[in-house]
Amino acid sequence: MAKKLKHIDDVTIRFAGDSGDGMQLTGDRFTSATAIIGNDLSTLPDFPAEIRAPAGSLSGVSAFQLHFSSHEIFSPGDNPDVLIAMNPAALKVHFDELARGGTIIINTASFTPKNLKLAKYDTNPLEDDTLKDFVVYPIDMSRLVKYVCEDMNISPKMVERTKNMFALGVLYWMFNRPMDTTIKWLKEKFAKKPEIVEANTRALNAGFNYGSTARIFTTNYKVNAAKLRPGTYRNISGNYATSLGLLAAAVKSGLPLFYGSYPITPATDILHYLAEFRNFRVKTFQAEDEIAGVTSAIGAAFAGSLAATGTSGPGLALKGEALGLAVITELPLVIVNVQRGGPSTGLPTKTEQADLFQAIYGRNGEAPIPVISARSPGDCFYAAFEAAQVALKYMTPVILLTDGYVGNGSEPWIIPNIDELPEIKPNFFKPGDGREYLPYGRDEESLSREWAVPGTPGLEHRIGGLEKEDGSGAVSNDPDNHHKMVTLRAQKIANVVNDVTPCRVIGEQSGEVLMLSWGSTRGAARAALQKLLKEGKSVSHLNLRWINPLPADLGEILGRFKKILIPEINLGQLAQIIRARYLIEPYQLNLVRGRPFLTSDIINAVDKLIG
Amino acid sequence: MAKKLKHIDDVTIRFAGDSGDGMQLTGDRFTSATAIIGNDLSTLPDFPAEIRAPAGSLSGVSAFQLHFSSHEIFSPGDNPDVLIAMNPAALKVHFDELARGGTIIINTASFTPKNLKLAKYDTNPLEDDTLKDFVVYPIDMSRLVKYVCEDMNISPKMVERTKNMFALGVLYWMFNRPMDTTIKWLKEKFAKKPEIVEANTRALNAGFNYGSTARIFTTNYKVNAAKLRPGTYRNISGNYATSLGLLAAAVKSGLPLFYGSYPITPATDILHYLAEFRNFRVKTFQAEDEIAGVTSAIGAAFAGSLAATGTSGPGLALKGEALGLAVITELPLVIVNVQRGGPSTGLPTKTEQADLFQAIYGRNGEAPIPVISARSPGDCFYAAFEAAQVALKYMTPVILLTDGYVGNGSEPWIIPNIDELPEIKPNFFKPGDGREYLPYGRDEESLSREWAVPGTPGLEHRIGGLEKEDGSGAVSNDPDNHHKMVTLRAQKIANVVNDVTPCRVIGEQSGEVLMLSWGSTRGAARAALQKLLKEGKSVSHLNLRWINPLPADLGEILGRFKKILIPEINLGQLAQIIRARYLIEPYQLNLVRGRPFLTSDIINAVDKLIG
Amino acid sequence: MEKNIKVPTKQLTRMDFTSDQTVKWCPGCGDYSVLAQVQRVMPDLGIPKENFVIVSGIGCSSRFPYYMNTYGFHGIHGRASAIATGMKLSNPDLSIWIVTGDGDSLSIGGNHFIHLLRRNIDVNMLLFNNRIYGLTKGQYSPTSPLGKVTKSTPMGSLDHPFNPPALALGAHASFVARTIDKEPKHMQEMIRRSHQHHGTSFLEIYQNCLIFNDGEFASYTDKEVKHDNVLVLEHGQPMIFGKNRDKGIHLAGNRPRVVNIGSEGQWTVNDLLVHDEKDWIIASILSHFTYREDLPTPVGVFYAVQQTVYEDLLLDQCQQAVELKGAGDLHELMNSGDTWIVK
Amino acid sequence: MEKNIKVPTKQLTRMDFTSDQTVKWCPGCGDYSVLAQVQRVMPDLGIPKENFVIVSGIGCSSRFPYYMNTYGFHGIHGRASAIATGMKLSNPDLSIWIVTGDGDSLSIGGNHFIHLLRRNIDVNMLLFNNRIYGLTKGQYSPTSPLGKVTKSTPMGSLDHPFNPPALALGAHASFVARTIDKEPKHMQEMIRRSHQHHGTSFLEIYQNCLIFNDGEFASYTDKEVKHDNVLVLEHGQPMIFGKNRDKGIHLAGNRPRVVNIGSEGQWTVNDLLVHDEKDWIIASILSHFTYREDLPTPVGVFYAVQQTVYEDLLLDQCQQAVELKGAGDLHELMNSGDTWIVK
Ligand SMILES: Cc1ncc(C[n+]2csc(CCOP(=O)(O)OP(=O)(O)O)c2C)c(N)n1
Ligand SMILES: Cc1ncc(C[n+]2csc(CCOP(=O)(O)OP(=O)(O)O)c2C)c(N)n1
Ligand code: SF4
Ligand code: SF4
Ligand SMILES: [Mg+2]
Ligand SMILES: [Mg+2]
Repeated sequence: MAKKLKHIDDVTIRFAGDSGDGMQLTGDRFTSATAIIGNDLSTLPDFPAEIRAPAGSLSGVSAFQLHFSSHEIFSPGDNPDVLIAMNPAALKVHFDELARGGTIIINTASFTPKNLKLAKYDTNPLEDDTLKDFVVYPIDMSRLVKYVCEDMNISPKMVERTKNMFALGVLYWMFNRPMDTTIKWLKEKFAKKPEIVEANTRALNAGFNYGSTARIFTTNYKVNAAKLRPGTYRNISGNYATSLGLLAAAVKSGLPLFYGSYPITPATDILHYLAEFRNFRVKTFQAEDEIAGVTSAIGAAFAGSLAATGTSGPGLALKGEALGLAVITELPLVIVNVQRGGPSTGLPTKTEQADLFQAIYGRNGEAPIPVISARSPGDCFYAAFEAAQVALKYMTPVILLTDGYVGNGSEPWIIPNIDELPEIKPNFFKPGDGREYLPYGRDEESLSREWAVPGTPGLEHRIGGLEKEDGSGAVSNDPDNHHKMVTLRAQKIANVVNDVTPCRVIGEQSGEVLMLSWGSTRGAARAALQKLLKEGKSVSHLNLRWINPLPADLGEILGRFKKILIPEINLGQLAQIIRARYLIEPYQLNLVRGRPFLTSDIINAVDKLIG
Repeated sequence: MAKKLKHIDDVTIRFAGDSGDGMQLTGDRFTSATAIIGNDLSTLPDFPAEIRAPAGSLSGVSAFQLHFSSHEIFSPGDNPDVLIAMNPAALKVHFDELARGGTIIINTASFTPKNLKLAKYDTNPLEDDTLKDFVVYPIDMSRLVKYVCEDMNISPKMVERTKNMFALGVLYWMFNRPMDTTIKWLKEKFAKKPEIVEANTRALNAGFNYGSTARIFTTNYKVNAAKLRPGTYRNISGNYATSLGLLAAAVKSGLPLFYGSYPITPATDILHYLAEFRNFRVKTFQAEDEIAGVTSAIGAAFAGSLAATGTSGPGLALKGEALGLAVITELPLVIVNVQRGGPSTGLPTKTEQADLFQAIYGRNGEAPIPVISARSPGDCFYAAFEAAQVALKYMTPVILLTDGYVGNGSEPWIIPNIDELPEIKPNFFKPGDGREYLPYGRDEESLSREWAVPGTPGLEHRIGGLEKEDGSGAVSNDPDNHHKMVTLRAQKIANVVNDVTPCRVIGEQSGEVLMLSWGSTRGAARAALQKLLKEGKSVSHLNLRWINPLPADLGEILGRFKKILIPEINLGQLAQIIRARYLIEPYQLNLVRGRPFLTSDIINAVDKLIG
Repeated sequence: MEKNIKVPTKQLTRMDFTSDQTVKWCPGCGDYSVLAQVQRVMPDLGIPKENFVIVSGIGCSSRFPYYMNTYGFHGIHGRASAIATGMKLSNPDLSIWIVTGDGDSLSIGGNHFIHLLRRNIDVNMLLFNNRIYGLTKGQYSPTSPLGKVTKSTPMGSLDHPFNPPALALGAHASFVARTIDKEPKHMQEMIRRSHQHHGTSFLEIYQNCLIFNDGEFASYTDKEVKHDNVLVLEHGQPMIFGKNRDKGIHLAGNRPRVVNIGSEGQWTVNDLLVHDEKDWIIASILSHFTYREDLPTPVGVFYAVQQTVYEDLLLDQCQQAVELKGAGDLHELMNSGDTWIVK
Repeated sequence: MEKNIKVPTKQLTRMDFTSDQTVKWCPGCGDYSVLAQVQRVMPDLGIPKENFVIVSGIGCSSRFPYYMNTYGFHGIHGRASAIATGMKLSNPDLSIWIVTGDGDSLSIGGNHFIHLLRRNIDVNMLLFNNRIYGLTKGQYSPTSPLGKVTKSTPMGSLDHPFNPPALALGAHASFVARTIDKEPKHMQEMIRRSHQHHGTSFLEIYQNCLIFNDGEFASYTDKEVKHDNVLVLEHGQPMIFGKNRDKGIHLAGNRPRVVNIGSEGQWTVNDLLVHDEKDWIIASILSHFTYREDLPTPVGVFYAVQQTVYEDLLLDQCQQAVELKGAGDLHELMNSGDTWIVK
């Protein structure tokens, strides 16, 4: 039977299986192959808080969603068109969100009575009419991989483990993806274990061949390359982009990079990545706790490094006191906070945007800190770079807010040309023409103080956490000096507005509804915009990058729209800030479910506003 | 020469001297004697951050201001009428604030060339015309005390130390205060050192006699008792009142009191006071740090205590992460934060109101906590009691904000009748009628969960920092459950509004200007109101007690005034909250000088508004 | 102030201590064994079930309380000791068990760890030492040996590991012991001893993390070699080990070394160091065996002495205060000092 | 990766290290002596002034940096060790001196303290132990003896004190020493030794707080009695002390005791323990003399051994990485992995 090849524009697939089934890896490989074809794409990994919850259990399901397209896309997609369910629990957990009429590829071997029971299925969904509205491909993957590896001398457990490669092969056939990068990757990854390379490659090929020969499959699909901006691309995750952004800022400022951090989900990968950059003389320091993470970074900043620390919400809470020290000593420092579900330990592997208040306000006394957010995985690079620029120019800590979704998610990314990135000039004191060094002397325009680094003869000075005299930096209890210093520090941070790019409104520049998002919610909002504009609705979109200070033109822009809608994965933190600043009443959309907004969530909210 | 006795209404005196001169003690004694006479009074201790800065230096000056009156007063007074300057540095530091024409009592013995130089006086102010606009009483106190102790067998150093008692004696004569309480106090305090009692008593009497006989003094003053509310009074400091308030709540709820804390200025005294209550079975625990302070209290709360922890700004910053745990485990806990100058170590011995943001927002995730503030030293008792009431009723941490001024300052206080204080019923699970214990089952109205304490058979359960299922409290990753729980927790805290007393506006109930203050700024604002009303201005005053949640009627009240003025010792934290909540534009008065507002600061600001 | 001694009203069983929650550790994780032994020992301790509290921090190991059908508190990272302190001071009748990991109690929680020990609060600590951060997926921990290659140390770790018993002894611990996940009987004995000790009991448990650090303790658990690598401590007994019980520890000056006490050798049992649980120096010497190639790893009770217990003294103070000042009377307290009446 | 060895261009003097700030400790405070000795020793260490950094936490003692005309950083409470760690890793050429108090480094800062020691970062720590919280006006500290009556413990403290050298040794310290504020010469020697040690040098300084804890160390400083109460340690020398140098330390089994080596006694110098700075066991035994009535208090170098130093290994890794992968090339790194070109 000849198979049909159909051109389609846009697909969302979700791999789901047990924690041990290798779904994250499978997703990663499909992403790579898809990126190389030139589709635009966006991913959403989703794994349990447990390392390996009980096999077959609902809480042990690990999933990876991937949205790819022949046009520009912004979000990992709402309802998958294709679900790969490696076991009953995976089917149970993800079934509800599958697009009606969608495709389900199932590993039937795992649909044993025991697994069905663990997944709380009373009857086997393969045998009742649960799946009747879907296109279902039941495949006994375990048997098939056993078959292709029959003649190999490897353990049955090992063979069983290759079934994710089989599934991947099927998908490669189904969506016409090249297999070579995956095979190359297998070879590199398991260089020392050729039998693993062999088994997995066989499974992968078997899956592909199964697709092309098995009678059940009648059609496969082609998704053309998207018309993306020209350039050299790579696929990049947010946490890796953050790491590169910090490194680039170090290179561009000529400073050594120091990163002091304590592991915490979902920020730990930044530590892992930076630890690989020893040949850039990057010094990573796995500290004993978050407090040592940030205070070691403060010490490194004093000693002349581009210093950074990274964490997630509970860790940022622990760093609050030390951030006050960075504020009053006016040292450059980048604090990356990869937000996760709270409060407290909360939902450690899930995403959220609820640390905005903490970033802006979470310290004793008047301790203003600039806060910037990243809107997508690739954007983490630029946001980190910009955070470092501001930190070094204004001599201040800067908080970069990303989140679990952006940090773990990935997208194709044009590799920037290093030479085109701006040089960064640290605000070092330049001796000469008899200028005396005043530790708290200030640049008239920016109000930044000058940096003098231990080891430099003649610039010996002392700073610390006590209030200090304007100019000299000597400890001072003078009431009026204190008021002056509190005001100066606030003004300095307000001045950062001069380095904040003006707002960019997508869509009409005035009108009915403006969606005002920040950080990673940009993806769902832009996707919603696309659809809404197609429907001819009067909607525009603005995504905030800097939240402290807010861009100078924001107030004027907000005034041009009748209604402002602020979607946030919290209970309205940006909304509160906007209300206070502009005395307007925005509409809020707050869904705190540990995951990014669906495009439809936002569309529905806008539809309600437009009526 | 016969001396005149003059009746006056209102006096502010300031004792100032070297850190070693015993000024705090002298002030305390004068306060006691004044309280017993029945004057209304208000005090403001002011000491350096150093234990004992170099003798004679400007930074080593320690001062104590006391305002007393025959009518009701609210603040420690702006410009002292009388300054006691024990050395040149004390004169130098405090001279500027003295009311023109005021009185200066000086210990001339300390006006040596060395001390003059340390105080940065080029010429001796006693000899030039520096003091020409003042009534000056130069007294060689050191010589006089030496004279009266001549026949005693004590060291010259000890004798010299009694000069503060001499000064106190002069003041007692000048303002007609009784000496017996002071003599009694000396006897108790130095019970084991009769020679010290003797020397100090002699010095005190000598001062008094000097006043009554020395030719330089022509007049003394009488300040009649104020018409205060009837009752039994004592003089009380804020930190002591806080301690009593917590103890009273423990007694009234039948719970043992646990207080876990790490020393920090200006909160440490609460630990000291509570440690004296062992006979109430109060358990104080000096923890290794602030984190252990709060987490030990959380453990004690789980185990069934009325648990509290106390600190100041930098310590609150360290407790942020643990407070999130208290929020999600929904355990009752009182956190006292005695605010001081920030950011960072800042001005540790000075007062400020800049931890409001931190109290409301300083945690990861959506972690709402009720915040109450105390308006005066005596009010700390009621605020602490109320904080405990709300904590126990709603099963929530509650933050009580006081500050260095209120904590160390004192005022006469009607001792409440214990029997009239409300009983507190902890929200314990009551077994029986077959009700099953659901750790996260909720009271329908308050949304409070029920408390079950280890040691109770049959109610074994597990809680912790991970998100939990509504009702059962089992760990849950369910997206919709998370949204629900985040919302429930927010709603529960919003419900506290039902226990927040309606606002009390002093002055007209509507009109031109409303001064909206919070916490300790109430004193200066009320004092300003008094004067402004006398001048016939249309001004009213409202002091906020609860800031989270805000009282239900606040919005409506704000709407009744043309202009709202918010004076705060920060850069506008309450103002920001009011803006966000009510979308109005208040006027701000922000002076961050490490000290309470002067009445005149507020009067000037109001005058400007009224034009 | 007397404590309330309650005893169970019925014989408890392992099932009484098993909660309804599915255990979510990786299959084969060493944590399972600890759970099983605790559930086996607790019913026999003579303590009513409602008086047990399990308190933990954050980490794989710290999920423990959910699996025990007792009162339980899953704290925040590193703070279990401080939480337990507040609980015990608040209610000294409780039998409190801290469950923690090497990261939880020796990295972020190091300060509470040493302070708990020096205060000697009567709680029990089970430290699951897998020499790795499990829950965050495999970074080196403060007990990982120098040079450990992990995700955060791709070229090897740079710092000397803590030696938990040595650190505990340095912090004035009154009870220090070690056991191994794969030795259920020994573990049960150690759990029982921990319970019996009045004061803070510190029990280190070598625990295999088979996902991120498999085999770290293989030489102490593999049947083939373990007897040659593990020294089982017994109070009052000479330190003998080896498959054929033919090796022992001899102290030459201050230097411990292994000697053969085989029939024809120069050494006999009399040359061996005799273990004394009450001897701080011996315990210190033993604590330094860890990470050394030439010496066996001791398990058992290193040290156990009676020292004053914080909450005992606290209760005493309360009692004394009552005797001295009378039971607290709030009315009296509030009306003390200088008071005056306005009519 | 080589460090930059710079030497001063001129002979430095004490004045070079004196800042223009008025010293604000209480008159008579032991802190003055430490300041004086540091200012005396530093000029002779062969290090250019600009390479010194003094890092402190919060406390009376932690005001130290303001009085030194070097680079200085007055940190937050308890974090000096962590701040210093970042500085040293960032610039290993610096000579970093941590100044801290018993509260600062053993109470709130205890965790950073033990981790600094185990990492063995080449910085020097001067711990001013006055067994009290000075700056907050007199609460008991983790080194105050049991039963200490202070403002926060009106009926006496309830917890066993830390023994700083014992804790340091338990945390894998490579250099542990003690001196006394009133012994300027000895202190200078100890400061010099701290400097010479490669790795973390931990120097405990008994310091009298005459306002809140006057006389705590009187028996070690009063001329009359000090020789009978202080044991001055010297490497390779028998442990002799006493006004007439007639007492010594004898080790009976594992138990140290004082013996008389007077002319007619049963003991001679040959029976005495000989100090060996490299012997961990001896150092441990010595660390336990503290707080004991029957043994003298040791001062001097308890322990000094060479161990790998964290930042040395870090620099090595950087060097190795460059050798292995080539000096980092950002363009190359960014363009590595799977890339594709869109035209
Ligand atoms: C404040 C904070 N920082 C970091 C983390 C992340 N974290 C969770 S568990 C853990 C370490 C776990 O190691 P260990 O205590 O050894 O437990 P194991 O998982 O190995 O049993 C870390 C770093 C956290 N939850 N909270
Ligand atoms: C986070 C924080 N907690 C508490 C304090 C208050 N505090 C300042 S110094 C100090 C203890 C000082 O004791 P120590 O370190 O022994 O120094 P000393 O004053 O005795 O030299 C405390 C508790 C603080 N500044 N910051
Ligand atoms: S990751 Fe390791 S420690 Fe954690 S559950 Fe799995 S095997 Fe156990
Ligand atoms: S309080 Fe004590 S430690 Fe602090 S400066 Fe005064 S004497 Fe020194
Ligand atoms: Mg571990
Ligand atoms: Mg101290």
